[in-house]
Amino acid sequence: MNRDIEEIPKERFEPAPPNEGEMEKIEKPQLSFMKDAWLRVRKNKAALISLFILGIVVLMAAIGPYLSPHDGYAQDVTKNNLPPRVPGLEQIGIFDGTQTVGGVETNKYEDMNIEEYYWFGTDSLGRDLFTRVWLGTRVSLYIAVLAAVIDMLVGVIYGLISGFKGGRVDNVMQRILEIMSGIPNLIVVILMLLIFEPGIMSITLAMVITGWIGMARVVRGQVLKLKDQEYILASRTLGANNNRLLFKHLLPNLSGVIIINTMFTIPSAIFFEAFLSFIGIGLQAPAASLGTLIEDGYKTFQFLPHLMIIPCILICVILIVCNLIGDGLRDAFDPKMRD
Amino acid sequence: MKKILEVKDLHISFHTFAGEVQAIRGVDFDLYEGETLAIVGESGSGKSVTTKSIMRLLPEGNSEIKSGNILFGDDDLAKASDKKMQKIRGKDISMIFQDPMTSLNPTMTIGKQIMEPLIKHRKYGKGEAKKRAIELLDLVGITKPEQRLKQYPHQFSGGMRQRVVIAIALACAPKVLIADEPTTALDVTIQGQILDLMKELQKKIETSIVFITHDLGVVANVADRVAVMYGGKIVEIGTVDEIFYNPQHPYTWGLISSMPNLDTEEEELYVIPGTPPDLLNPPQGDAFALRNPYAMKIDTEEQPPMFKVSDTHYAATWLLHPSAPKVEPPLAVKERKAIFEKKQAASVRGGK
Amino acid sequence: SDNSGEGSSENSEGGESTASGEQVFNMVETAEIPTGDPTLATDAASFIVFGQTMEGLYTLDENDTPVPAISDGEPEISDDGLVYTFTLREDANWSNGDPVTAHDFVYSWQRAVDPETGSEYAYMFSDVIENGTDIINDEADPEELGVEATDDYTLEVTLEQPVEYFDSLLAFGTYLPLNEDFVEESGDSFGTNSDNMLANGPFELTEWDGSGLTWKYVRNDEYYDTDNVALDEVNVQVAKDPGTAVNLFTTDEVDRTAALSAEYAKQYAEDENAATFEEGSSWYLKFNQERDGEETPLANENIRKAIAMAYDKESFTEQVLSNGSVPTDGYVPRGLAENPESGEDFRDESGDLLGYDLEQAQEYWEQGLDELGVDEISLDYLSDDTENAKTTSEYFKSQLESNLEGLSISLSNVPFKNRLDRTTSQDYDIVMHGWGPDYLDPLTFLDLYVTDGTNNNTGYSSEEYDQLIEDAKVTYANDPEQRWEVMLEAEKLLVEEDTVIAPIYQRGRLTLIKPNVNGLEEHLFGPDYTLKNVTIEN
Amino acid sequence: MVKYITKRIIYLIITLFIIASVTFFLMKFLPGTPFSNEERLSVEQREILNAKYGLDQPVPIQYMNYMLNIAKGDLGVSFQFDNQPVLELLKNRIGPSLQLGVQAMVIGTLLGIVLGVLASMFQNTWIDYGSTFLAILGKSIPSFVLAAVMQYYIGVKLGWLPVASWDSFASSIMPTIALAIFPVATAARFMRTELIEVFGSDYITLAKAKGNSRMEVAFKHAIRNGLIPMITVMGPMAVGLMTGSMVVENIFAVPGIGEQFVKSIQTNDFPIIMGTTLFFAFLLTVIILIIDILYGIIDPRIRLTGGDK
Amino acid sequence: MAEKLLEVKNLKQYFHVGKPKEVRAVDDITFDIYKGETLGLVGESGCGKSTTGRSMIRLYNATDGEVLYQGKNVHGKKSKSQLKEFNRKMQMIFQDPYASLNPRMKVADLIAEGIDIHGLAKNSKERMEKVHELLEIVGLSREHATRYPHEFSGGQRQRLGIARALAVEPEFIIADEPISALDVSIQAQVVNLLKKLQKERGLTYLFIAHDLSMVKYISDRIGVMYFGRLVELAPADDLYRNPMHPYTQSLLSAIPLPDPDYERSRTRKSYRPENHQYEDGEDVRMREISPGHFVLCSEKEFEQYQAGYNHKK
Ligand SMILES: Nc1ncnc2c1ncn2[C@@H]1O[C@H](COP(=O)(O)OP(=O)(O)OP(=O)(O)O)[C@@H](O)[C@H]1O
Ligand SMILES: Nc1ncnc2c1ncn2[C@@H]1O[C@H](COP(=O)(O)OP(=O)(O)OP(=O)(O)O)[C@@H](O)[C@H]1O
Ligand SMILES: [Mg+2]
Ligand SMILES: [Mg+2]
Repeated sequence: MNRDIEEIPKERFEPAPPNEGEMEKIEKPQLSFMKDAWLRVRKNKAALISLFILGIVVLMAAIGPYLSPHDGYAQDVTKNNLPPRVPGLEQIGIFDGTQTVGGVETNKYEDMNIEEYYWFGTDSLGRDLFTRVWLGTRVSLYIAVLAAVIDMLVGVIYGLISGFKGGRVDNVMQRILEIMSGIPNLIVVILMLLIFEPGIMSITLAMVITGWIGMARVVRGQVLKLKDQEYILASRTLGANNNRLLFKHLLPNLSGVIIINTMFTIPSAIFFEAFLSFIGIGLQAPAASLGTLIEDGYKTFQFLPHLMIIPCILICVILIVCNLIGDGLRDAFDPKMRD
Repeated sequence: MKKILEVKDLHISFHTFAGEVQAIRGVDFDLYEGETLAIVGESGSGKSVTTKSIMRLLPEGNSEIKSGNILFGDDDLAKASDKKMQKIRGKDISMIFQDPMTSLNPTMTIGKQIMEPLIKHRKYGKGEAKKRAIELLDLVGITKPEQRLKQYPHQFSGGMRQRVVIAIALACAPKVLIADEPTTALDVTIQGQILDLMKELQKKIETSIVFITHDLGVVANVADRVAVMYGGKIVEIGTVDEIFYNPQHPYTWGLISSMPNLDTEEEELYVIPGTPPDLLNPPQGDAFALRNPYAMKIDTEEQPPMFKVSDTHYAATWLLHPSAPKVEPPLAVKERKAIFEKKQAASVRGGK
Repeated sequence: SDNSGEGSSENSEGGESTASGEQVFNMVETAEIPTGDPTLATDAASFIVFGQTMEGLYTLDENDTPVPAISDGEPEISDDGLVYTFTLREDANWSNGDPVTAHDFVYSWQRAVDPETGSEYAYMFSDVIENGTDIINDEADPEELGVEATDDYTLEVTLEQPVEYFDSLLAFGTYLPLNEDFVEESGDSFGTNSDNMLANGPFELTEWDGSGLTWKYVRNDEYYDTDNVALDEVNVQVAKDPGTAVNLFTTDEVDRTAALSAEYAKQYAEDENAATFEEGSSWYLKFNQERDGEETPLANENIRKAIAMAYDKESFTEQVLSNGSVPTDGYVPRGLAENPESGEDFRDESGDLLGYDLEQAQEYWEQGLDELGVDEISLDYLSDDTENAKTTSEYFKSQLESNLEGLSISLSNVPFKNRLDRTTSQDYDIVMHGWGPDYLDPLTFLDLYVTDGTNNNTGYSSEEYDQLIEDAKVTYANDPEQRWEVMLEAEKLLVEEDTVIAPIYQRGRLTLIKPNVNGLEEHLFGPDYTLKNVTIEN
Repeated sequence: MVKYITKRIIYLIITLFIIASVTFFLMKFLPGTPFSNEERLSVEQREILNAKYGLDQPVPIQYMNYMLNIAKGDLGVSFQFDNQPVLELLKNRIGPSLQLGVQAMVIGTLLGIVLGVLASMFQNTWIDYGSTFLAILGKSIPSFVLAAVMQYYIGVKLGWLPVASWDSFASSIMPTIALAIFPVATAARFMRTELIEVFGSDYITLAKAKGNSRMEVAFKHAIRNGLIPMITVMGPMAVGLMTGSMVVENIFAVPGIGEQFVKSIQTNDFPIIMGTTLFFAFLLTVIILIIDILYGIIDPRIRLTGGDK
Repeated sequence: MAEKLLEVKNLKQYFHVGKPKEVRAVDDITFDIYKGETLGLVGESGCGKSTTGRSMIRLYNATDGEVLYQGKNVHGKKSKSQLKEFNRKMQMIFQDPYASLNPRMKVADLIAEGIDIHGLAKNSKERMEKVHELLEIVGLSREHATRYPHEFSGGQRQRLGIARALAVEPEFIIADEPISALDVSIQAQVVNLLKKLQKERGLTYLFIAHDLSMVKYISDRIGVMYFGRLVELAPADDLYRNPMHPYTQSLLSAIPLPDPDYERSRTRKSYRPENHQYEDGEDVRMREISPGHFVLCSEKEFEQYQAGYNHKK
């Protein structure tokens, strides 16, 4: 080896060209925080697939009801309680409109000479379940998103003020939170719904009454942590006013937790709406949400399982993907998990 | 002197989101009985990874020892089984970490934590272990050890916690003690006490120490030999005097001259320009080339081998190649070299 | 009485005989027992309990005919029909061994009318027993009630006016006797759990904690006719969810379900274990003509008629309810009363008054709209929030909206009590109303719609109608034939001519019952069923 | 610590006071009276009864009486069950609810912890994915769906367990499972995150450096540290259980408080609604209080410094 | 060096006043800073160095005492414009190069923050020009303006922090351990930059650190703090040659120097506050032992110290 070294030609030992500019150069491509987070989410396959599925669900909630030739509200009791039948699939023996009634397998479509296809079957009033499921999804998503957004607004504002003002203001606001969180939210919601007629708005508002507390807590905690960060101090020494601190510094840095938290609020709001429907204080008929559909279906679950199972699967899918996306976002935003 | 540990051509990579981080790219060194080897180098140069790999404590899952050997006695620790490693850890080799505030289990009494390795490796009974734990606490200078045993870490100050960690590390009188920046988080005064304590204990227990730090002052204080790491490699290794008074590698030069000492009066400090290399895409040639004011063409093309300076002193820089032009090291280094030469002259004369 | 969507429920039996040949019957109920105090009882679940555990002067036989029970044979009735003298049987005992005496009736009845007691069924005495009304209105003392124990076993009852259906009242829960000593001793806790109750009927209630989901009836050995009671024990379990009830039945844990909800009824209609029963309750849409002091569109007769004829009752009962309910074009249910002479059922005789006729309906509708000068009407539709009620409302909304152009219906499904409140305060446009008999006479239905009747709540007021009812009540009190005629006339006026209400169906119920259970008697009124004669075959 | 507890108890009382007041005034807005069919009563009957229930008094006096009664533990009389004091009704129903709640909590938490520990120990292996998936499923499947499906398949189709009854331990199995999935999911997810953090901490590395095996590290060092914060999710879990119990008890015909509460909602039995509300609120605040105190006792960092958190 | 730029008089900064966990982070300290000089502040962790700096720049409201900047009290009530003016004159550089830059802001916006707040640029072009100029001053290139802070190394970030402070053209800069989080090889970049800027712009620094050799290199005078109090204040050379207060001595004896020979002969002194044996009510305050060299001591100690000082000289 030594010999090899000896034989290195002299000219290679000439000084290398100066590289002044190179030294401070940043090799990596430019990445904003959000882009960086997105890259991380993208690496998380579960979250990515979930995002895709959620996209489909949202799309279907928007256009699904128009895909079916049937109207979700039109009743035809002569065609009620039909099992699902899908053209194409029926050939391979699933979704072929057969159903077991009193232990005997029959094909209701054939028995009743029904030509149409009801992809998800019909309910007890003969309404097309396919349409209703997507209408219900729309309502559920709407309630959930609305609740999540209001929660977010209220929670973020409360948390920001509490954490940022600090001192006595924070103290008082914290006491209020502490007391409010001692109130079981379920009960508040139920009481509210006993007073206001259950409708989309009242259900949403009832959920928001206690729903924002979690967000407020998280935001306050983060603000307390952030506001002593040196970059905030730096901005203050530059003479920044509170608005600047809040909107330029705090909020952008809170966006991660806010997004994550909101992402987790959505499934719990969907869940809660379903729960309310299930104990009988949900939406008023004929408005349908996934919750009311499940409740309806539950009553006849044993012999018309499709009425419950289809909305159930949908709700589970939504909840699962929202949770997975939430997880993915948390991993992406949470600096602790970074590597 | 007997070699107790030999690290040979170690390569370690991490698999991350962004790609493969080649954290260690061929590290070689030996550790002798009873000596203190200091490893210095800048952040991210691979000091911790090297030492953790000796204990095989690299995070499971994303780290990989790509090649190389870590010979300890008859074993190659790079390939040893988990069982084997469990026997060695805490008994033959133990470790002290940087942050005393987090390296003790917050929910376990100090006593239990000290007794654990004793019970484990020395097969002590409870009573015996406790007695020994008290002795150990006493040894590391904690007063009222009996009471202290029953307390939890949060009741100790940072300096005391580091003493406890040292007590744990030394419980089984290990052959090798690895200290990864044991004093970086401490105040200078406490750092002094801990350093003194370690030196004193080393004499008593006759253990070899691998001491990681990036504080050259600390190195000067504790080390017998020094390894300088840069970009996942050891770029220079030698006795403490050789490194401090006769450094050969331009990075070592930079390191030494960029620190003012108490007499520095120059208007400007020596600066190593630029930033450390990106180990995701390590440069083809010398990792230091980009920041090296003495860089030659070959530096950007080929990695330099270790050139021997003396029996104990090696450095990986093309500047040591016979064909390389002679360069002027920075002023501070020249001053040091002057001292070194004087010393050598003296020792030669004295030797005669 | 007012029927809630799923108010009446029943249970049956099944019989498993144990090795010792014990007759045990297990069944399901849909609701807890609200009270064990017959005076306070207002709902089916309670009356069912008293049906098994207590007997009054009369009781209902398997044909719903009132027959003497504690009364030893028919009473002596004075010629003016006002004074009844009952001789009580001397072998009747309370389950604590005390004899059942005339004083028990006096005590119970006085207690019921005493306003302090707050019995909601006290009105059953009003206009029936002398001074009943005054006492309830706190204008007379309870002691002044026209009932007297001339000795331990003789009871003399003085009526306010002759009452054709008095015997059926005597079989009603509020007319049951109470053991004064026991009641007074129990104080406020009387009837709040099975320890604070006494039985004088075939069974004793046990293991009821006041709000629990299970209880038991066990044979009452003190009962005078206990030798004819086959069952030793009846286990009752509440399953509010119809699916659960069916599950219990199919796994043989119970021998009888309560009435099945529509979906289940449909599913089990052909089941070999299914048993249907036509209940005595009549269901109809009730139109509010005056809301917040203003006339509603429903004040227009054509609009009312249009709506009343615009829905398909047949497919409703068949496809939506399919629980044995039958469509009806009249108000008074079948099976309630018979022509005193010919024995023809009131319903049959009165005939179809107002049926589904789409063309006719649309004609009326156009006419009504013209008269009102509008092309669109929106109406509130009030109903219970039970499963059946919700489905029903959706059905009616859809039917009415699609059959009558320009009509829009907004639904409000509220709990039973809310519905009552809103009905009472006339805070609705259309309400789905069900009414069950308080006694066996068409009057229990027709009486509702007299001017300012407590349950009128429609703003309907017709002198003619009031007169007909008055005639039936007073004028022809002692002339059953004439009385019958005016009642037929009244129904016609109410439904066909004035269309105050729009008949839909007479409710039926479908239960599942094991084939080895015999002798379960179901009733149109009073307790939904009695178990006294149930036997279980093995 | 004592000061802290006193402070917390004062909050608890304020919370309950607010809840009681709010429910009282809400009730005043709502239709409904102690009489199921008010219109049947004569005016006089009604007046007498109103006087009996104190409903003839001005609202502030009623409010005061109500509050005083609550202080005495008197929650009023049910509308739906004549003459039955609400407290009595709650007492009758508490047993099964408590049994279910405790069973679900204990089983759920233990199982959840096991899953969480496994997932964190075998991070990024199929064990981890499996347990994470289970946890997400548990969080995502509404308990009533699970209950209905179980009742049908396990109870009816397979006949393994009683369909709906409350007389033996066997009858509590399915409701317990239906209730337990929420705590399982919560505990598993929490434990996993917590443990992953713990496993990454220096003291775990030190524990490994002492020569502890994987298992020893996990059981002697990590789990305890992961478990301590676990206590903090018990509160939300308890709330989740309360919610779940309402439907699960209904489906399995368990004579519990949740079942009764749902019925009361459906029948507008306001005294029971109020009583249960107060009771739930009380239970919840007490549970949270106990949890906080427990946290202080279990975590030496808080215990010994008496630090307030 | 005659002009006093800043006077700190009996400054006290307590936290959680009146509560059991009261912290006296800064407890009655007095010193002056002269125009154009660098005053170093050293002491162990938690002794109140940062708090002193932050009180001086109004990040905290002082519990007691005053800070006079060019004779005007910093903590007094101020109008908005006065505040702004003050904020332009005094700036701060922070310790943690990671925490001191908002991760969600682009470098250009970070640096321009002061420009934006004080309206120092007429239009966005001028603003960008200033940003580029500042970047070049701290040795970075204009391409960096569009990057986010997490893409920079520690030393680069610290220079961004300096650029941000410079944007408002301050006269006085508090540097709170600006190099302690940096690698040795990079510290020099920052220190050189600070020195260069001082020379070019006549800046005055309060330089907080616990690395004594660096402090000595950069500072003209050095103050030593111990538990919220200033125990010694002297010209840099004088402090090293004649450390009088036992805490200073122990501190100096503990600093390891990159010189093996020196280290081999090092002996450490430990400091025990109880050794002072102050009596109750004894007047312990800063006393001038020799011109410009102040030590916290009692009358008795004062004499000893003076004796010792002279002796050493
Ligand atoms: N778990 C890991 N995953 C990915 N990369 C890692 C991991 N641990 C270390 N590295 C990389 O390995 C390289 C060497 O790291 P190491 O911790 O050994 O540096 P160091 O010399 O100890 O630095 P410091 O002085 O900051 O402790 C760095 O580039 C680092 O990013
Ligand atoms: N905002 C605050 N609230 C309460 N206590 C504080 C606050 N800031 C600082 N302290 C306390 O004041 C004391 C002095 O803190 P300071 O940060 O000034 O020390 P320092 O000398 O800068 O230490 P270091 O070298 O670690 O930066 C410490 O005990 C610290 O805990
Ligand atoms: Mg390291
Ligand atoms: Mg500081």
